Amino acid sequence: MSFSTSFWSLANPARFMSLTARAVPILSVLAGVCLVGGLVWGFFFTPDDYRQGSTVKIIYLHVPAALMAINGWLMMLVASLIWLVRRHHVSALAARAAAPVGVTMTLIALITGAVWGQPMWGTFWAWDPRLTSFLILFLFYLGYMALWAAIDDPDTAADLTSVLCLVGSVFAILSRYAVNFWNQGLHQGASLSLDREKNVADVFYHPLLLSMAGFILLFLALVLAGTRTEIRARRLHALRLRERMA
Amino acid sequence: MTRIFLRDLRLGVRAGGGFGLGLAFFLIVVVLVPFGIGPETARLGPVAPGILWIGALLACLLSLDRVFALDREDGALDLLATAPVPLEGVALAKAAAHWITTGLPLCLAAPALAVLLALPWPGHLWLAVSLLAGTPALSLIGAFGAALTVGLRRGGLLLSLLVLPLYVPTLIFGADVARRGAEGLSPLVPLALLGAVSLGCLAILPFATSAALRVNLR
Amino acid sequence: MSALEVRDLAVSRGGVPLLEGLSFRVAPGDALILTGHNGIGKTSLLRTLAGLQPPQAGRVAPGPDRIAFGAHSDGMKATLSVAENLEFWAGLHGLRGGIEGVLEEFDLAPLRDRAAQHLSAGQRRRLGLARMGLTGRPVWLLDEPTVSLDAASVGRFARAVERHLAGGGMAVLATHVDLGLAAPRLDLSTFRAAPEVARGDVFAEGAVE
Amino acid sequence: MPDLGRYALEVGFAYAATLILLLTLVGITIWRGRRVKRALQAAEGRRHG
Repeated sequence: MSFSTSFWSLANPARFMSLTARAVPILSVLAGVCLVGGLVWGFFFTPDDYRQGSTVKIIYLHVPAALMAINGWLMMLVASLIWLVRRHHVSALAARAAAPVGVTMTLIALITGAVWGQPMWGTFWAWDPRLTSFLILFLFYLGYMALWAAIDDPDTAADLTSVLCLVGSVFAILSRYAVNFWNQGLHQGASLSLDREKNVADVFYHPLLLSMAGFILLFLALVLAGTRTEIRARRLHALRLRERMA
Repeated sequence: MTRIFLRDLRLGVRAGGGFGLGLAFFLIVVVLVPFGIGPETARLGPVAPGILWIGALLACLLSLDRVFALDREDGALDLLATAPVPLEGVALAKAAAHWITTGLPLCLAAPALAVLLALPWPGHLWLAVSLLAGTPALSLIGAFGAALTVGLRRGGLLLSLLVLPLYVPTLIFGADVARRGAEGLSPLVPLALLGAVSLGCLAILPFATSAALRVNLR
Repeated sequence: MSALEVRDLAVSRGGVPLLEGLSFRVAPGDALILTGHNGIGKTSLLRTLAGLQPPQAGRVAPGPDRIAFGAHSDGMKATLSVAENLEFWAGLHGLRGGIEGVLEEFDLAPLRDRAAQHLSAGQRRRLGLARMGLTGRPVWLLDEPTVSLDAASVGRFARAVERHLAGGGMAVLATHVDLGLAAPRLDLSTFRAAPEVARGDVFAEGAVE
Repeated sequence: MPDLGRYALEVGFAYAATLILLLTLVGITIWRGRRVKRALQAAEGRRHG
């Protein structure tokens, strides 16, 4: 009850601004600590893998970025649904703010994946199903952001991008299966799973967890900060429209 | 609904309707490909299914921005929205008309053009079948993209950016049907998946399209 | 046939309130002429009445299925003939009687096989109006119907509207031109929403922080 | 510095690229946030002042 009331009270822009004013700096500091801690630990104080050599260190970037690339889209999907069903403006603006963060995460996952692929597969780019899926996800992000940018009226833009996000999600999942069908793949699926028992030794696992926490916190901080900016921009838009009217 | 469909067909084949443009574009793409990759049959044959599918897909894309934009410009879209027909039906009828004027001619022309690209024999048949099963999905997805961008003055480029990623599954399954057909393998599995994509698009996209149209009319 | 009733309507465009507290009634056989300077919200009001955009407040009766909307642009296809254009809309509205009556009524019979792109501006306007007749709907909403018409065409247009009214129809016209119709005028500028009014946009209500 | 062996270039590049991208994202977020905040303050000032 108390969670649900406090969650939906975020739908009021002024309430959202006052509730998140303190959260952004706290999250930013936590994100910085976790990120620096996880990456320094991973980069300097973990041994090389006997098979992959030092390239195993890329795991601390690639896996968390890939995780947040997908979670970013999921967050956009949920926020779009909330906007379409309950018409909370903050939700639509949060979806808009998540897109640039998500697209950066996707790009990081792609670049680190390609660099990792070079020593592993002998080529920078392989049309591996997972990598290909991320490339498609990248294109979805670009289309979504371009649609936001192209439409003047903010509510129209929110409606249309939400519909695109819904339809895009269905097609993103479909593409994932289609791509799997199309090429069985080189990716060692196992080494990327979070199932610690099987694949990732403890020495790699703990810094990876810390780095993941850092990416998650960074994502939250950036999305909240971005949403605050979008709310201000939206208020600015409303004020300017009325100035023009008067 | 049938009336909208028939009217769009009639508009499509009248002067200035753009009928045949997609087909001509498809022909040119197919003619240009050997200049790019060389004339040897051994080299053209393996890539022919993919090239033909991509050519058909781009030819489809070419005429998409007309689907709703023309009706929006002359006010017909407002009148259709106030007429006693569901907007979902309007969306479906327009996608169907787009398919008849663009997709169907491509299906019929593709086996003939496949000869130019040295597609091995049984591939011609499967290419036509795969296009027949897949181009409805292209038209339905395209109509959705056209509905999203109908309010924008220069929406053409954005339309491509939105629609092309959505075309990925259709392209993968469609080209795979044609490829397996050409290699003498059974193409039934990708064909079933391709049909499922088209039917799924038929089931959900008219609703998304009409939702987007309604927002843009507001 | 019931009257057109508008109660406490608030109209906005793109989140900006234009009109508010608007109420009027048009009885069968009557017309109403909306006046007001450009940008006051005449078109937005008509689109709201037609059900194309939701009202910010208030209600409109009857529903959009009794209302025919005639915008600046008439939705007629340039490459189709007059008869083809009209037959399409007649069929869409489920009118069985055929288009002959309407062709006669609007002096379009001699032009029936001419493509719409070869019509003069006046003929084109009559074509758009003939479509209104085909909808079989009692309430006509007309947005600047006499733009680009000469005096003779304006007269013919006014007579067509009068015939519709004589048959128990209703009409709401947004226009600057005196049509010679015996109809009350409604000056929309008295219903202009104050820019400070925040209705329709939560972000205009108050500072966000 | 840890010895990265024969993959030093690849690993270094991955870390460098990621850090540059993240810092750019953070920078753009802060820059745009400040710009919009200033513009809004100016607009609110015009409204009340």
